[in-house]
Amino acid sequence: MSPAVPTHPRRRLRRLAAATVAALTLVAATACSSAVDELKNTSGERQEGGTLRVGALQDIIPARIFTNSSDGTDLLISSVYDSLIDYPLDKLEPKPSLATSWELSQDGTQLSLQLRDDVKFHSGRPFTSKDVEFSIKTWADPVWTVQLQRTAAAITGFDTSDEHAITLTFAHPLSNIFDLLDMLPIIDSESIDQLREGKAFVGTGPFEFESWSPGAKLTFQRNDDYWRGKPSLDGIDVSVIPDPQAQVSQLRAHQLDVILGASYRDFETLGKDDSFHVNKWEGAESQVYVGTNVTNPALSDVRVRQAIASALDRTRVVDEVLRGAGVPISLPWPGYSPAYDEKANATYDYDLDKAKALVDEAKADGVMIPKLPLTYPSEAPIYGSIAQIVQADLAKIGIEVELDPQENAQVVQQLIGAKFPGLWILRHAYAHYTPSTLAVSAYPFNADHNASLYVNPDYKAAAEKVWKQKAGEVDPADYTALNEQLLEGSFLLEIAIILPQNATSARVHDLGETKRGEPVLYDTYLTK
Amino acid sequence: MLDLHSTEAVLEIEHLAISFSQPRPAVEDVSVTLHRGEILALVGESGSGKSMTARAVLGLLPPGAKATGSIRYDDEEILGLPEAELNRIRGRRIAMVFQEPQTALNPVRTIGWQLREALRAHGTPSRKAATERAIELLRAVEIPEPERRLAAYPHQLSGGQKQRVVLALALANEPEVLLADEPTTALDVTVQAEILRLLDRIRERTGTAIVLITHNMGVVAEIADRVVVLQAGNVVEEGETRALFADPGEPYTQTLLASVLRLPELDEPVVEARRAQAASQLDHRSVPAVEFRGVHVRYGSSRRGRAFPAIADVSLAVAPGEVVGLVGESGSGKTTLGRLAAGLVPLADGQVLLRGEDVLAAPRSERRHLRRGLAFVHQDPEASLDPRYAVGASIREPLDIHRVGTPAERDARVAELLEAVQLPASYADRRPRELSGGQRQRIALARALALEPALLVADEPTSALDVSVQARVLELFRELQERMGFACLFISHDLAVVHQVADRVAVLRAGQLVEVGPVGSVFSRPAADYPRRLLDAVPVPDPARRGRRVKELAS
Amino acid sequence: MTRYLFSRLGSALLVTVLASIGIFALIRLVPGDPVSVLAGPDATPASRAAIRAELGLDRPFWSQYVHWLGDLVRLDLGPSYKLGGDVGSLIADGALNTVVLTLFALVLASAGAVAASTAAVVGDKRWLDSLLSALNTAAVAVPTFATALVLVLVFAVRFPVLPAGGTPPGGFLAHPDIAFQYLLLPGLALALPAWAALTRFLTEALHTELRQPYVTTARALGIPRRRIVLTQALRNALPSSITVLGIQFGTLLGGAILVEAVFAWPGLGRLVEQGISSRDYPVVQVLLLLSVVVFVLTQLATDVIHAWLDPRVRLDSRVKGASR
Amino acid sequence: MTDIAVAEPLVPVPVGPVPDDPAPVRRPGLLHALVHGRGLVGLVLVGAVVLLGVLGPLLAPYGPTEQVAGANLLGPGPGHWLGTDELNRDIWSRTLYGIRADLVVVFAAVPVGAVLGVLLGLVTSWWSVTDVIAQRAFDLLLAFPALILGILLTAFLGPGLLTVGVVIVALEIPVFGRLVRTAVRTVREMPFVEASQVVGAGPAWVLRKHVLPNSLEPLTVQLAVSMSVAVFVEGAMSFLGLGVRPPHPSLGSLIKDGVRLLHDAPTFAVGPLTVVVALVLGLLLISQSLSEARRA
Repeated sequence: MSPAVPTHPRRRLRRLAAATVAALTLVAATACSSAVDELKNTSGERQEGGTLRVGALQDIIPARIFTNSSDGTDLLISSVYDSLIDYPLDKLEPKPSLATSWELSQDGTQLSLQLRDDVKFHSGRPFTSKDVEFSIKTWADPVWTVQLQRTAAAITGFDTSDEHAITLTFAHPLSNIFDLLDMLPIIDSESIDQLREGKAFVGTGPFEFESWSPGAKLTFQRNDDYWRGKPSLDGIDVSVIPDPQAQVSQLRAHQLDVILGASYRDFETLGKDDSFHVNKWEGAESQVYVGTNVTNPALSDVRVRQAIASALDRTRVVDEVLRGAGVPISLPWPGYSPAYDEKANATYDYDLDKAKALVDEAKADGVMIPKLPLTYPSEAPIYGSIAQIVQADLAKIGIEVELDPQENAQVVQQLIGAKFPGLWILRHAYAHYTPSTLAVSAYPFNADHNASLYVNPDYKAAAEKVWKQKAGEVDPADYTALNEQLLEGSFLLEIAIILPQNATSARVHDLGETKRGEPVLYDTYLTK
Repeated sequence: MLDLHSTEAVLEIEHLAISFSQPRPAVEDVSVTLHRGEILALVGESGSGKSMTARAVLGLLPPGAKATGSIRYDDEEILGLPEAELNRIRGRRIAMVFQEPQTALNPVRTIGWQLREALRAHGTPSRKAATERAIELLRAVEIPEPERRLAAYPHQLSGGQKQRVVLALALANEPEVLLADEPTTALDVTVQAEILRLLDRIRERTGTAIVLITHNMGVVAEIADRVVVLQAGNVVEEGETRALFADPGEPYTQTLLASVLRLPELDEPVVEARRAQAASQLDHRSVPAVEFRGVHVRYGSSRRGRAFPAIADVSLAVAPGEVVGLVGESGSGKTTLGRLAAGLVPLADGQVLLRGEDVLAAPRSERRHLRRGLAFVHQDPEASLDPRYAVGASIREPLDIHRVGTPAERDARVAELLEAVQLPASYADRRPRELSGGQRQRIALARALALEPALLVADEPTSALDVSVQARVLELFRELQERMGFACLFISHDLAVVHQVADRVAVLRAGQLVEVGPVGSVFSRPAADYPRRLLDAVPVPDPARRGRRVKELAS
Repeated sequence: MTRYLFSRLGSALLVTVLASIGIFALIRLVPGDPVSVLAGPDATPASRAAIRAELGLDRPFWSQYVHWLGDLVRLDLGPSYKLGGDVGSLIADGALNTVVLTLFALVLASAGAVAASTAAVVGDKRWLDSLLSALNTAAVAVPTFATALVLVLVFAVRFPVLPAGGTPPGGFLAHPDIAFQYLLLPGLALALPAWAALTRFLTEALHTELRQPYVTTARALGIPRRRIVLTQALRNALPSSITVLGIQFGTLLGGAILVEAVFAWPGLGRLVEQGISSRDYPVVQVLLLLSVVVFVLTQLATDVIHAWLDPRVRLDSRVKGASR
Repeated sequence: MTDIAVAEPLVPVPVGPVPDDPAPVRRPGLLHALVHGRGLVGLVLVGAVVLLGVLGPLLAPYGPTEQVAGANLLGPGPGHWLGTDELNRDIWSRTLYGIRADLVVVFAAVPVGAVLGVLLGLVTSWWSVTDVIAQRAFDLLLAFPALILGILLTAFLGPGLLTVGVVIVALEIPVFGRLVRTAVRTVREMPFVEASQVVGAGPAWVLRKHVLPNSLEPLTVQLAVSMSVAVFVEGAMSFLGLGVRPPHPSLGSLIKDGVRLLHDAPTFAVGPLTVVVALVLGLLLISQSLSEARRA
């Protein structure tokens, strides 16, 4: 009634609406600092410093930090820690790192190493021979479940009287001692408890650990006092992104500079795009294989196993699944391995006729081949694809296969307990190191007790023989013997070597890789 | 009083027709003129189009309805005005009051808010001014402590008070015309009387013309100046109230008036006509069909000590073949007592004897047998039959439950029962929704009688029906009762209905038995005060007696 | 009201306790030994025994359960077996991300639903109804992961205007505008089905309210339709909508698993998936219990809000409470 | 009463005029809603998908797992209408067979869950003690978001179509249990139930004769909704790798594969996604039209 009254409800509503619109506009306006307007074109000019944004598939697990169990861990180890020696990617020749020189005793049971005297931990404490002893003993402790634990435990004596030199004594000659020293990071004894809790990772490496939010993020900053000279990057931000698809999207959206875990096909596609680089790292290989339980009545006949080996279309797997980032193999060894034998490696080339003949022969002898279960981890798509190719291949030679995808946890449990009912598909590693490392450490190969339940005194003898020889002086004939045993037994049917890959945007340069399969960011720089 | 209204027309409805997509139009041809300051009654049964006519005035027809003709307010055509124009008239010039005060108010807003909102709709008074006016309005509709009531929510008020608030809302912007659509139908008689008096006083005070839409001839006789009788969308007859009641011209009006049940005059000599003879034949010494012995019923969880008594210490017996009417206002416990007899509510204390046997003390199998002698007819014809079954199946159900006879025999019995309730046997295949309310109530009755019960509990069986239908159903009931001789607890709020069918009547109030006695004597010379007040409040369908009653009520 | 609250709280607590026993037992029945997973393929029996003892898995079931309860009460959840870090902080971080995302989606969905349904009801236009109904059905009929992927492809890869995923680098509070951009796509993908459900329900509820006699009363008083919808019908439709909102909150949490996967959003969904597949008992137990607690609390909250919004419940019980 | 002037026939009335007011019109049934407007569109969509699934083996040019040599990730073309996948299989054929997998889940698991839920709900909700227990149990089941339940159950059963089915059954039991409980609560208060209880009907009679028939309509609506949810659950579980076992296709696993290869073969996901949307849309439209018809 009186026009002076201000609170007409409709007007009040309008005012509220107007305020909301204004607020939203404000948000939009302040959003000029867009989350994605990173540089989309590179000028090619080198940029000083800068933070590298990395996408990793899996997070670190502090209690399992020495097990190569995730790409996040790999990045942490190579960035924060140094090892005593380094293998170059393509050879098994130790190169100096924290150790400047070394000498192996005649009988191969003693190793003396000279250590650098200008190295400090991130905590400021100088690096000494005691730290080497501590690191090796840590690895020998079963709690850390290090895969080379047996090798580390075989080191029985430590002479640390000189701060900058150490002499190690072995229980027996260790042909793979340098493998151990390449893999073993030198850790700080004072902060071991914090390491276990994930609160501190103290090493001597090019980057210092800064923070970790589990399941999400890891950050590192540059170590200005690094003994090789300070790295070019200011720091590293690692985002944990378990979905490969999402990693690629974020790389394409310029939210990430480096991705470690895209799918093979994505790497292939990215490789064709000039805005990205895709790296295939030869020298840090792993192997995908078909395992057989030799106690399964059908698989106990070696002819059936050999038939399966001949029926595997390895080239197709490499071409269509691995998109060329692999090599078809019959034996695990890569080309530079001392055990590599080109002719033996071609033993089981794709030959359906031969395979069919073998199966028919076995069947004629009364071997019943029922539907065989083929177990594989359901999480990674590569296993599923390979399994389906294997299934199709085996169908052609009259072996029916039932796919049995299981969770990784259960697959691993069956691997350990040797409980696979028939066939399985998994990966193994270590063939790119000294062959004995594979033969005595890798679970599927362990001559004493393996997942295939394959027991053969000849095989066992051949494996032991290559292990207990002096490093670097193993008789090549012994490797030939081992290869013969592997091919003859055919309990583990190799499919292909897999090359690790990663992709970067075009502004990332000089990304490296260790033989352990870890990205090396020391030399890496960005361009504008 | 009559000089208050002039012959000047304030609202003129001419040749109004309203149609839906249905074949039959809701309103066919209605012309009504309302004069300033008069109370005009629009009378008719359901489907007569009386409510639609009123709604059409304010443009409140349901979606899909088309109205043609003319509605003029103050010589301005208002039919078909756009919504915004109508909003200027609604509430300000013409206001409307609806039947259900329970739902006519917004349950989540306070009374004060709703009154202020009504005031705001026509001008924007300050909150303070609006509050003052709201208090004034509440005072005008005679609500005590209006200042405190502003903060109350509708559910905190009684039904009568709610209807007063609805009236206050309608009167907020001083309209010249008030359309009151069955404003008292949902209320107890005593409250109804108060609201009617209030309407009359408002008219006297403000000169507002009132259109009273009702089916209740008693209400019409009580306050209307003129009456318009509608049937099936047409005006049947129109006239001054007294003249129309005294000498209805059209057969329909005659039927309507004849269907109205009348109560005897208070303090007149007791006329125990047919009832008395029937009652004398009853054998009161035999075992009663049902007997309540000091029964108590409590609602709410007694475990947590929050129970309130619905029935307190009631003792009552119904002889075989006797019809006992249970009357009382809402909350009196009459329905609860009926449900108790039917075993539908738990007994807190006391005993219920069916044919002399304590139901609850009886063993399970015996209880089932006792139940066979029981039947229940519900108030709501909509819900009393399972919509999924043909009515024949519903009638058969009691026979099926007790596996009486062969299926063929049961079907024969269904036909027999349909015949008994005067419906063709072919109706057995119909679904409840294909029947009218009265037909459904007949079916419910047939089902109740399927097992030839010794006791029928009828809970307001006719309250949802139109007067003429009600009359026919009551007649049927009476007939069946006489023929089959079942005892009956007949629950009703309508004293005239009870007077019509019952031998004895029990008056309940707040869970307690106030008076029991033969219908004739209780209705003519009630011993207690409460039945007298109840009877007083019933509007008498006779305008000639209006003056006397108003005087009585005023005293 | 207080009495009502207490009785609801009691049953909520009972459900939670029963659920905790059920979950604890269930998790131990899941095939696959966490020790094997942790120790890896090359572990010796000695190292496996060491891990088993370290994790307390060598103790009997009830002892483990009681220990766990004690830890829960002290909010000291111990270290995670596999994922690393303290279970408490692991879940707290994940929960923060999930809750922010879910709440954002909830706000988007409910604000959008209120806007859309009131617009449709007030406008009362056929074309608007049809448009909304079509949008609505589309939002329900396209799977969440498909919407999410399309959003990424369009707004992050093809036209890179919004982030493709991940959480804002500096946290949610450092730069609210950046955080908003990060939240927009996953929030939208998550909100769409909930928006559709809420809009449908609210529109229906508003239409139902508009058929109520009190609306006729208001219309007969000359109050405009828009004002009736906004001040009366909406207010009456709210309590039941709150219940639907509560149900939608649960659905959102479920959908968050998918959306988190697509948008690389480090939340609880990812934790659940990883936790179960790696047999990380401590994490999974708490997560499952958490989802029960969230569900129970949501129900409790909706009941309480429902009661509080409805004066018939609110005042009635207060009167009863006072009379005692 | 004798003075009532209205003539009312006292003998059985022949067909035609009956006592009291005019007979109301018959309400169009639920079936009517299905063959008109929205319901018809829904029925056609669902029908088309079902037809494709049923006729799948006849229409598919290749086997569902047949690997066509050299046909690696081809785009849509005359030989392969929807292209081929990364294992050289014809996507059109796989989609047809994938529909069958989903149909099994939708038309077997949902009804099983519905029947179990309805029975449990019916039996438990009559007595307050069992009612409380059942409702708490339903609460508990509902407390887990569908996917968490799926992940958990997969941990026990391993991935596979059966697991998806079990998850859907587990999801639907509480949904239908609660729905029926509401129906029981409402219907048992109805006057017609009271009327039969008064004459001696027991719980079994009332549940069977009144509650169940009267809750069929809301159950039908819920069934359609649940079926659409089931399609989603299958899709989401397959998306997370918990669905059908390879090499067998389901719509969800096809979408998952397609989504993985979205950059290389953007058309891959289109076919299966269209089918899923059509199926869900169809079911939703059916449920909408049914519930509208119910309310009318």
